[in-house]
Amino acid sequence: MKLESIFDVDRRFVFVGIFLALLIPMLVPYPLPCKPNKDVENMYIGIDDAISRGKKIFLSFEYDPTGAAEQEPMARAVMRHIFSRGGKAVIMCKSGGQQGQEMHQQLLADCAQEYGRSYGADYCYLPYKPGSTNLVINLGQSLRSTWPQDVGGTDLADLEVTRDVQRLADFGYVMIICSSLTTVVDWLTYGQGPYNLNMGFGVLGNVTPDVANYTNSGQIKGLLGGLIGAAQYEQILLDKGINLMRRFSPADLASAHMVSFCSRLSDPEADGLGRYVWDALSPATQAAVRDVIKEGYDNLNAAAKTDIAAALNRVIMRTDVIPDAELSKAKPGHQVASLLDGQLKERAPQILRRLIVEKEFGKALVAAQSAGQAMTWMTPQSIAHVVLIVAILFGNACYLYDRARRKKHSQI
Amino acid sequence: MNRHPGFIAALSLVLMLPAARSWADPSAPADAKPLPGTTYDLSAESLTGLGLQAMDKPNDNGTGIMLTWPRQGWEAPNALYQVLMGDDLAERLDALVDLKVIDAARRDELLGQLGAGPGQKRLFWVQETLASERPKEGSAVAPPMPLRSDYPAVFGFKKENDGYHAIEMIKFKRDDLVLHIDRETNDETRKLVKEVEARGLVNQIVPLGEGETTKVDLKQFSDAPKHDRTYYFALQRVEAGVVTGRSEIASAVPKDNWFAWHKLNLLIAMFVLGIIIMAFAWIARRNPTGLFIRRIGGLEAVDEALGRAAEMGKPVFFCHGPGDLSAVVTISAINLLGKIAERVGEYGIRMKVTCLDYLVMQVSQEMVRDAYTRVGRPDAYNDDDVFFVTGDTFAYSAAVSGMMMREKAGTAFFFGRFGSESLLLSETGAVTKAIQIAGTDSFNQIPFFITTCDYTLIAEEMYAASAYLSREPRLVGAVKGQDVVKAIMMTIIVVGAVLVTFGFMGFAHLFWPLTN
Amino acid sequence: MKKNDLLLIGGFALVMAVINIVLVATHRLHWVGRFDPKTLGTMVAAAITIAVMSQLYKDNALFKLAEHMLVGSALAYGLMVTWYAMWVTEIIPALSPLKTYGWQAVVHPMKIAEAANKPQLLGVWSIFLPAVLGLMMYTRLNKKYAWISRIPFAIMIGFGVGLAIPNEIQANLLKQLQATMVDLWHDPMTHQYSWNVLFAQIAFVGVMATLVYFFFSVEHKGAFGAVSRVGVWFLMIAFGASFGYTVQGRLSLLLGRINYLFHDWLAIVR
Amino acid sequence: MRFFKFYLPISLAFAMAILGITSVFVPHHYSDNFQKETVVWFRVLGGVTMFIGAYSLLKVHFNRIRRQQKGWGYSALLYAFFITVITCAIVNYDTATGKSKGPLEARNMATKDGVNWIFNAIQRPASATQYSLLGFFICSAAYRTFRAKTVEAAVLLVAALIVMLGQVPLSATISGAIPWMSNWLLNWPNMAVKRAILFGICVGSVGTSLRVMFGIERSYMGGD
Repeated sequence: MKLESIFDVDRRFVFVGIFLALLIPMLVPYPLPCKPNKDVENMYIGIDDAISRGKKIFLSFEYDPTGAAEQEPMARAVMRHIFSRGGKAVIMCKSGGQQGQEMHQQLLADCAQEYGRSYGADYCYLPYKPGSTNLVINLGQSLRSTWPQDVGGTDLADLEVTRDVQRLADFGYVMIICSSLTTVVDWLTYGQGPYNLNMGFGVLGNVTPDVANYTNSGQIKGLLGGLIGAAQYEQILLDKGINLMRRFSPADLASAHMVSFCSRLSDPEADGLGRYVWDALSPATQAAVRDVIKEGYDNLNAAAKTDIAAALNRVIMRTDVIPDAELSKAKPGHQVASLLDGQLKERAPQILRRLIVEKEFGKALVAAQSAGQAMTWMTPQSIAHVVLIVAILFGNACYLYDRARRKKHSQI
Repeated sequence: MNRHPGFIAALSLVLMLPAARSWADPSAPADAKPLPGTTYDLSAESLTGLGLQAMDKPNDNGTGIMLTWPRQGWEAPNALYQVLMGDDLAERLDALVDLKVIDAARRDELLGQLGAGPGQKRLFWVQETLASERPKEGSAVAPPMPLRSDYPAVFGFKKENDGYHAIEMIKFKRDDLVLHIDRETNDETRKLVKEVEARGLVNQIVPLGEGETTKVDLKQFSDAPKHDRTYYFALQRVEAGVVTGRSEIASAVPKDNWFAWHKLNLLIAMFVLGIIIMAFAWIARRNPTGLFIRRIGGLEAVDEALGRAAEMGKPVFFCHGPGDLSAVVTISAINLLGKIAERVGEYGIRMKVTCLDYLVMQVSQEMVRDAYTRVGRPDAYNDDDVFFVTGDTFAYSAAVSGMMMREKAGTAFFFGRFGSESLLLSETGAVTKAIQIAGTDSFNQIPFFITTCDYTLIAEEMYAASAYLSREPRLVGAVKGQDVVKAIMMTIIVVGAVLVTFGFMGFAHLFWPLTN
Repeated sequence: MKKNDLLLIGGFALVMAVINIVLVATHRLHWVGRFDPKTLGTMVAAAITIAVMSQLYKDNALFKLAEHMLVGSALAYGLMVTWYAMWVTEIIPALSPLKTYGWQAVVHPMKIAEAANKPQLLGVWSIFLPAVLGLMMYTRLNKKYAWISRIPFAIMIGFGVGLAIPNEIQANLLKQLQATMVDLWHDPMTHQYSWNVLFAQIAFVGVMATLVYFFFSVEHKGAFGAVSRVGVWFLMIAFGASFGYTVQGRLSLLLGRINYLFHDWLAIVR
Repeated sequence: MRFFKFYLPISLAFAMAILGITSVFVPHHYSDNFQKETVVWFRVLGGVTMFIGAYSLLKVHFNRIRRQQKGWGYSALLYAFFITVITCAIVNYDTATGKSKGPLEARNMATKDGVNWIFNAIQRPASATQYSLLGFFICSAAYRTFRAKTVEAAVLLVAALIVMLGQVPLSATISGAIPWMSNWLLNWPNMAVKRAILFGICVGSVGTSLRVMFGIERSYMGGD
């Protein structure tokens, strides 16, 4: 009997095994600490340094939905870093990102939202443009002639964030999230080389070995290679205490969310309208709100209360910032509006505004929970890797044993 | 070893303490800007001889000028060089400096000055800040400024290049005075336009926009030097906001060049390579004896693999990767396809060729048809067997792996340039227990082919493959020529590395590419 | 066979419908208004994801369904992108001088192109000439006249090859020569022998040995064979490293899909 | 006829190759303009020939439907999706203005019409899932076929295991040496091989390019 034949199983069992090895740890999120390597640290330092010198950051998002699982966490970590430090960023989209523009803008809006940053003043998005090498060359010469307008059609000269930047060399750090070696080489040859820029890359795991000689030669200053790179970046952010939302535990945030909502409901200003808002909620949320009312805000400890107060402040502060254009986009709002009778219609904007605050706060809550998405994902990764390594080692042991036995057999 | 930036910077710190203090002082402006009202005084006393030289940038298309001047040992870390530029008489540079400090608040004032200004012609200026970065606290190294050694394509590898600054003027900011004026209706403005045009003070006159009133505007343009036109330059050094040096005026004419001399080594290398490879091909055709080509594992197995497919009556799959006809590996793959199709025709099996690029498909169709005809089986050819699947790689791999599963491929060939679809295809093939032979120069995908396929042609083996299969003297000769080229290269590398180790850079410099 | 396929597809659709109704009912998915294309999109996308994954079990009707949907829409999408990116934004506007200037645009193309501020140097001829070449390509579809298509092919490939020869030598030969001819005894930073120098020496040996492996006209025997064997080892190390890195990348993508199913759709994973 | 079928293409290829080489070495703005113009040409050529590939695929499936071959229903489905997307693309509806612009006006890529819905609901998840299946396949391949059958295979195996382990945060907890080793493999031996392969590829592709230029390699003409 050959020992190795136990490995001759149907490959579907292998598939199921991998699937479970990845899924189970995901159900029980347990982020493992990651030790950042030098390339990731270099990127952090590069960006941090640029921000502290008052320089702006230039980013190029060149990922689309297929590679998003690896590259979106990178983009998120870097954007959080920039926004939390009060940095300003210009983001563009090129060749590989054509199909991902929606995702990019969503991500930027989410991150800006988390840290209360606004479009135009703190960041802007330059939509997809065809061309690869030429685009890099043009950017080196002039940003505005390459992209006269941003995604919303505003002149770059009228945007606060782009007002005093002319070309690539005016930025303190340039980060490219892309998926092919050719793109990396293009950026290095026509962007980094001529202007001696601080340039970092976020690349897919399988491209990382290919760019090794560029980090070696110092052309690349900072590299996030695959999901682990993103995880390590998140680790640095965590270590530096930048991720403010992390200070709240998810439970705290949930209570803050609910308490703020209940206070709205019990608010005499909201009085009769509260009912309509209440009706617009899902039963699960209603139940949770009732719980908070019953359990009471007072059961929380002092530290949590301070945090909640701070969080509430942030929410309240943001109430007035929401532009009216946003109001029409809120879906639950439509429902409420349709429920309102004529007499109340004039007050509808206020309610809607509040609803958006709730929604946005909810989003921030979700964001806080997925703050370390890459780190959380590294746990299933680790487990799958270890399982695979053990399987390979065991399989080889069986194979070698079989071979030795066969040899012995044939000698006899 | 005449470059000690640390020492120079330390010395400069000591010598320039007053200036140095200003950047350590947080109240001082970070970037030194020329003081308003500074005029460029061209009297002889003010020239401290910065030694500015201007020249046409060699080896370009006539839109570049090089400026170079000697480096001073005592440059403070916050030294800033400004280049003034004009395309007219150099004497007028003084007026330029006046213009450049105009800010938005003075726009209206400017209109009043229009009539009173000096009668000069169109002029513009540029300001190039070379060392705008403030060094970190405590660092003794002066910030990097472009040196001649940064432009080996222009100045070569001479040692003294480190002693000169150099910048390339290919694009420069230009500030134009734009006069917005209603030139059609108003008699008075028409008169003004005439006068302004005659004096040539304003660079541009544009008709008024909606709701605009007559005004003078300062607009920034970026511009490239135009060929065969004289440009004048002057240079001033500003340290901590104070002008500490000025140069004489230099001029240059950008010229179109007919040969890029910095690519001479490339041209020679190209000729040497080409002559060796073609000579060997030629000799081999004349004298096709004694041509040896080493065994290439994967290709030995082609016959065996096809034989087994024939035995089992299963179809053969040939997959082109997503590479197009411009990729050399695709051309090699098409050649291999021709050779394989011949044997497929002999065995009388069915071969499916799946393509991701329609031009590749067309060529493959003819290749297969000709191969079948050559072995006397033109009837075996069916246009639908060599087909384009889709241009999307994942749709392609889904479709092809589906086909391989359904039709139980007996043998699969993966030749060409591959991306991530390599594993999807070859793993599917491994499950159908097909004999698989792969060949690609896509470095990333080779490990997957090695683990899942029976044989893999690694990178260059792929190029040699068609020579190996056909044994055509010309091809085999070319392979031999390529080996000779590699041997020469290895010799150059060893000699070069040894010389570099002992400190002789000259030999290595012969082979350095001078541009990106 | 056919019936089984239909049953499978119908059953799958039914199961998906039930799951989705449950999800909406339990407020894990939010259905807004009478018709919510976005939520419907999430549901369909989840179904497609499962259908494509079902090929892991075996080739089946569901996978074929998803595959043909993908191929059909990807083909049309590709055509659409090329149309709007090429024809609408480049080719048709470049022909606009024909409308404004009539025959003048054909007779004096360069003058008109300059006046109309078009990026094409030859004016409308910049479109006509390649369009004629492109139409010649279509002769491939007819066996008798297929030879005509050799002309555009020759032009395209000839020019590509001409550009490739010097650029390849520049980028892959001279550049790499420069990078390989390094000081093999002194560290560039400290000017002393160091660990990095040892590594650089190892890399140097690796380059040489790998190059030896790619000699085709010499038999790999004796000392030559031994060196080429070292080359193979280096190759294998590099491929191993590449493999290891890719495992990580691919698993991340898989995690992305699992996250889609269990977070975005089923809302089980938080 | 032989002139048109054989000598003309070959001499055109040679002439174009010479022009291509010249344009690299001549920096004059004439050669600059020539390069710019050829870029336009090849783009237009791509635009004009875009239907050839679609024609080929649609023909295969059309034949399948006409002959009612096995699985022709799927081909019909392919046609259905193709026609739906093409129709939506031709209608070119713009949600921002609420108008159909027709195929001759630029398309607003953010518009939410049928194309966009099919792209997001079908094309995107299907291709992303197809990509992600690589995760399964790579593991299965590693599990079943990764054996140290020869010394070379053993070297590959050990390198892959070290790098795989070095890629997860767990390894740093076991020993700092593992990530270091994985980085070392990446930065030195991997780099050396990269370089050597690039040399080889360069010489090989220059050889092939020369053969094409001088008409020895004529596979692009589809054989004689």
